[in-house]
Amino acid sequence: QDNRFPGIGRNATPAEVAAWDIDVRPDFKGLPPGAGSVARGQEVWEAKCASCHGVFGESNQVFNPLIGGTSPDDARTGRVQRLVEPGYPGRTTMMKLATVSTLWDYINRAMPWNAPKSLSVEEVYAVTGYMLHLAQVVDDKFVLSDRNIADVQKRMPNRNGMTTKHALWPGQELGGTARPDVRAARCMSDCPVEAKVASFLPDHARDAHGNLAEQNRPVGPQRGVVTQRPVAA
Amino acid sequence: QDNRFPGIGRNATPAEVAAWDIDVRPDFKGLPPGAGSVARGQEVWEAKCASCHGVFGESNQVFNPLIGGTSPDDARTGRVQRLVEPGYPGRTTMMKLATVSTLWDYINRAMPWNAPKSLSVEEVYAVTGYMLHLAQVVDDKFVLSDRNIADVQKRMPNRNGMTTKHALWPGQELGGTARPDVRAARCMSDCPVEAKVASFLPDHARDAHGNLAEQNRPVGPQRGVVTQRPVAA
Amino acid sequence: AAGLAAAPATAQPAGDPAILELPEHTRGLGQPVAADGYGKPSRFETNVQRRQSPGLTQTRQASVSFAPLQSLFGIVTPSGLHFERHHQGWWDIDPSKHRLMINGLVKAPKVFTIDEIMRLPSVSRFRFIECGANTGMEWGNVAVPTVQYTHGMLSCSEFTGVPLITLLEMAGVDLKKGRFVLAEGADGSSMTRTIPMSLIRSGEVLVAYGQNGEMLRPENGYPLRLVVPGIQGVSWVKYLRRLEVGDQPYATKDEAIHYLDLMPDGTHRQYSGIQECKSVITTPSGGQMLLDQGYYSITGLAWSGRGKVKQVDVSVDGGRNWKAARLQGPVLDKCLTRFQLDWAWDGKPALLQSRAVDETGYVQPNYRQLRAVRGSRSIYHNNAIQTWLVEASGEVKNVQVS
Amino acid sequence: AAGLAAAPATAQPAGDPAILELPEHTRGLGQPVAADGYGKPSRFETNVQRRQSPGLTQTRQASVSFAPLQSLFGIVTPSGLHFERHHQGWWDIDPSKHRLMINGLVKAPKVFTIDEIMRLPSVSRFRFIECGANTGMEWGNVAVPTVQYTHGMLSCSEFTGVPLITLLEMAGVDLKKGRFVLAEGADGSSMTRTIPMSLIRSGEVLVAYGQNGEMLRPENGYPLRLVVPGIQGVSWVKYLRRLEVGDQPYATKDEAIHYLDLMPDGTHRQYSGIQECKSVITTPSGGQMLLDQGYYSITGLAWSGRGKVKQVDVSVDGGRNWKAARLQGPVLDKCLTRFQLDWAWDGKPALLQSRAVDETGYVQPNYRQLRAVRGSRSIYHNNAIQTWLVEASGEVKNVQVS
Ligand code: HEC
Ligand code: HEC
Ligand SMILES: [Ca+2]
Ligand SMILES: [Ca+2]
Ligand SMILES: [Ca+2]
Ligand SMILES: [Ca+2]
Ligand SMILES: [Ca+2]
Ligand SMILES: [Ca+2]
Ligand SMILES: [Co+2]
Ligand SMILES: [Co+2]
Repeated sequence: QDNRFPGIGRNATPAEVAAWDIDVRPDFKGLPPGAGSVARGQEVWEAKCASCHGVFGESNQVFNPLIGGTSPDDARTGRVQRLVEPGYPGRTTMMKLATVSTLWDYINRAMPWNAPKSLSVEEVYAVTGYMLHLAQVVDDKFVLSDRNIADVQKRMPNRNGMTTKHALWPGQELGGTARPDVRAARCMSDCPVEAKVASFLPDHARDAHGNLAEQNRPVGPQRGVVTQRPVAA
Repeated sequence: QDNRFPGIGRNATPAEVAAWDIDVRPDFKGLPPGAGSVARGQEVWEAKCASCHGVFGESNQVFNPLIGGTSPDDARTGRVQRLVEPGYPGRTTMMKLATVSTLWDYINRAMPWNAPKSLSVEEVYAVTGYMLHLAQVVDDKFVLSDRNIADVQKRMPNRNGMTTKHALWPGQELGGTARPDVRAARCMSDCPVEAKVASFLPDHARDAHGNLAEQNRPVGPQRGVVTQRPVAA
Repeated sequence: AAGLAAAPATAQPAGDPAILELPEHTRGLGQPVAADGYGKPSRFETNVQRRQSPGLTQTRQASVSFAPLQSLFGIVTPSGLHFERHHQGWWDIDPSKHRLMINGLVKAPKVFTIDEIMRLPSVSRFRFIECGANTGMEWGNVAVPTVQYTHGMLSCSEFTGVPLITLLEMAGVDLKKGRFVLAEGADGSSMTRTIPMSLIRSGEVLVAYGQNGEMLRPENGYPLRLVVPGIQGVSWVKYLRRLEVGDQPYATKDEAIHYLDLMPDGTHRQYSGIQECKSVITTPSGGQMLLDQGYYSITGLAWSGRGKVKQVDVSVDGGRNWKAARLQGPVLDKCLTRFQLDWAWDGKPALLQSRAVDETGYVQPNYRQLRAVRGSRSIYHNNAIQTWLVEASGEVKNVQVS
Repeated sequence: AAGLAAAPATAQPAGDPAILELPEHTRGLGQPVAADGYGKPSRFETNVQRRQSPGLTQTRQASVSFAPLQSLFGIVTPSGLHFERHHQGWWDIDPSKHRLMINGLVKAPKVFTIDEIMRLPSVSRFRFIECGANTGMEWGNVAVPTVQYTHGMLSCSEFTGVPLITLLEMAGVDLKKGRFVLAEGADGSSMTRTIPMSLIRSGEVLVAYGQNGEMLRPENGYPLRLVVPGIQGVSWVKYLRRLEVGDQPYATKDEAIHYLDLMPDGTHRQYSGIQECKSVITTPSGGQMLLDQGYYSITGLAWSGRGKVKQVDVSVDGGRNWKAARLQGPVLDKCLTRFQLDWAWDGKPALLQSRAVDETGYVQPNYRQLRAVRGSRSIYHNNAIQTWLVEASGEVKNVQVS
């Protein structure tokens, strides 16, 4: 500690750090000891999660589906095959997720959405395990615990699906590249473009965002386009 | 006119310019022909002005007194003597005013305060004349008009009281000075000051601006001082 | 080619009644001072609002509202119109009960009150903030009609706060091992993001409480948020309660499930924070109607997460030919920069585009160039050149060109 | 030397309940996006208001409200807190019915609609505006308790508009004879002021419609006001309706009866527009109470109507010894500049002062230097060094020193 600012700030107590330091890292630093069965997880899920996410985590009522799109083969390779197929609609949470710690950490800190931080440690283990079971990563007898979670990590369907080989992280910490991936030139005239309209909003969608006339100032160099007219007109 | 911006702006019509170009300059450019007597001015004053400014222009109910502090001798010299006396309390409009055009222009554009631009040209002449009469610049038989106003200007008590010999006008148009009048130095240590408190607010005025605790954010490096306490305290 | 008729300013023989008949406000007494101790915009400005994009999100608490860029001037975003992005709703937190904790690889974990943080030496900086998902709806094709929805997850403010490095130093940070910092919020989502120590050491990451001269707005993290210049908005953790110094990144939900860039080969780019150089024309823009032919000042905004904007070029023929636009000063680091180009509209269809170049020499790509590398499924970090079609009718539409 | 007790952050044995007991907002779901299409400050910010000074004026329509400088950060003044000065009340004018006329020494008098003015090429500039009467109550002695009242007729915004010279050129201005421009408002007072053509020709005088990214606020002249950088606020005519080019100054009411500087010899300086270099410490400042001894960041604002601020010095011993303060960038022309100095308060009485120097080399004077030339009856253009006394109790008071 430096002493430039005497009297500002104080040391945190161990209990204070414990109350707030809840993050769980990919190497499971921060994970509290404990365990929960898939069966218990199903109870938690159906009582506290299914109303929003669907009985099988398939609902997109309040959010993208959590489960689906992964296969036992993905769990073997650690790459979700469907991510390669451009035709596959949408991506579930389980398709993207590489680190099981993320799931535990996030459920523990933020779910249920309307009552975050209300789950016990056992409930978090249990419901995390249940989600892994829905995603065919563990079987229905599984009891997820701090001692076997590292093994589960080795079966995460997309565990090998991430890369930091890009130039969008500002430092060298992640072994990325310094040179941006997309490289355009500053052409000033007769540039090689067709300049033909290739995509536009269909006419019937003109009013999908409401009456644009009401979304522009009624004075100025232009007006908003009237996309809705009174029924009488 | 230049043609960089075709279609933007249009010529004003003569009637439009006449409707808005109401200013009257010290050389009386802009003054419409017309006249009004002191007697008529008294009627206007008492009907439309005295309620705010007092029967003799002496009131400071809504504003500084308009009349007072000038003498027939000032009208001769064109310098208001009382402005030199530091002990004289306050300055009336007539003490400061160098240009009679200003009075005509301002009454015409802005008075009565709650009904500006409601006076006829004759009423403006008349009430201006009446104010000049209250200030002993013209007698009670006077009829102010566009033809004699230049003579009145020659009797304005403070007509020689203005200077533009200063550095607070940015251009050279008014023959001012380029060098600022107040010249301090950037002394950094052992500077020649006493550094004794010479003026402060008396304790009984602490709450004259309300409870300062309520005029400062309730969080931050400091608080507002509690200058008012509930009667019970 | 006149579309909607503007209020005609043409003179009747004698002149315009708006001039000849003096309005009430020229003939009366107006309202008093301090009628509003905290004032608000004119009643004629009610169209200028932040808005949701219908159907974009399933809830309004895990959602976004877009800033009305089509109606803004200069570079400062009025705080009342700053875009919003919440994951578990926003709160108006009592600052006297809020605390900031520093822990992890430090000599002693620390707790600060807001009083204490506001007592430390502060800096104020104009910075843009852009959501990593801004323009995300347009990766594949045109999806929304106006610049509010295409680019409105973008705002710019003068932020005031304490450099995070100061607080870390006060706790005795281990700068050798500690190469990452976890920032955590106090809301229900307790948003967490991994912040690069390299940026923190540069001094530009702020623990901010001020925004445009006043405290942060509740929607923007009152009383504390992290300011991470050049990095996507999700890292600017709101309701900031804790900072942990660590030796590994944290793979939090919003860096392991979202804010991942899906590449054509099915891999996801993780920890992709920088908002690369980008620009957009805001006037004229989609959903507007030009009132007349003749002179227009094409204007818009440019920015780069890597530093200053160096140049902006504007094309009115869909990218075939370009002219250098004027940049409005001051041109500041990781801040919005406004550009302008004179244009005489001849009433024929036109395809308006802007292209920004930053001080690193990076050139904003068009959709072909961007998709050639990244495909069209990424959601995040779409910084492609935007095209607005001005039709002969004067109507302006959002389009993408080949 | 602690005065008011701050909310204690001291740990009970286990710790602070604000940490140990998770607050509601950490355990619940917050409010939705776009709950306010145009947002407002936190409910904990209600003390931050513009205010009248009791007894200063006889009416509230010919009056002033002061900006709460003691609570502001950085250089931008939130538009809702911009100081007000009205002579006949303020109005919220329908912009579609507002017109701007140019007449006088021009080839053809012109009329513009707001649509047309907004179509012309615009510039945006950060500028301070200060009333010529700011600090006027303090010419003779201390009169008011806080910086809100001593210096609060001061604000700073990013203004957007058309350079007036452009409009004059469109009308075919006679720049040889036309050395003065009369600016006239559309309110009841139809405020008129003579504007120097030299400033207009420099391009910096704007016919502005934008302020901090949105339209001007009604209290500040919506839909049009003149921006006359460096010159006292009364010249920034609001509700601007007309500009007349002339060959003589106009001696309007507010340049022939008010905004005159009374000198000791009884003459009045007329047409004294420039706001000379000035500064003030805003934190800590009068009416505040320091909570504790120890480190403070002394901070305040400096500005000059003649250009950029070059240096600011701070004294804690009433002007005997000075230290150079840090200037917060960007340092802009005729714009507020924030300065800071580290200070460890030892609990003894201290006299805090700031002194600014501008790029012309002009040094802000102390009261003795100022009064030696101008006496103490001027009302206007008081740019003397301000002193705040920190008492041993922690209470800060407005004082003047010998
Ligand atoms: C009241 C509705 C609701 C309930 C109940 C609820 N969730 Fe959620 N859940 C959401 C919403 C909304 C989100 C998206 C939050 C965001 O955008 O950050 C979400 C996100 C998630 C995610 C992250 C998904 C992703 O792709 O980001 C997981 C995992 C999750 N919920 C699990 C659970 C579990 C387990 C429970 C029960 C213990 C639960 N949820 C209860 C609404 C709910
Ligand atoms: C309803 C109250 C009211 C009425 C009626 C009224 N005035 Fe005034 N007058 C004021 C106020 C208030 C001011 C100060 C305005 C300002 O601050 O710009 C003023 C200012 C003036 C001034 C300028 C004084 C100065 O020193 O600036 C003159 C001259 C004047 N009034 C003359 C008149 C005349 C002549 C009439 C009647 C035809 C009139 N007034 C009617 C309230 C009134
Ligand atoms: Ca302390
Ligand atoms: Ca941790
Ligand atoms: Ca439809
Ligand atoms: Ca036209
Ligand atoms: Ca005239
Ligand atoms: Ca009292
Ligand atoms: Co986002
Ligand atoms: Co003023």
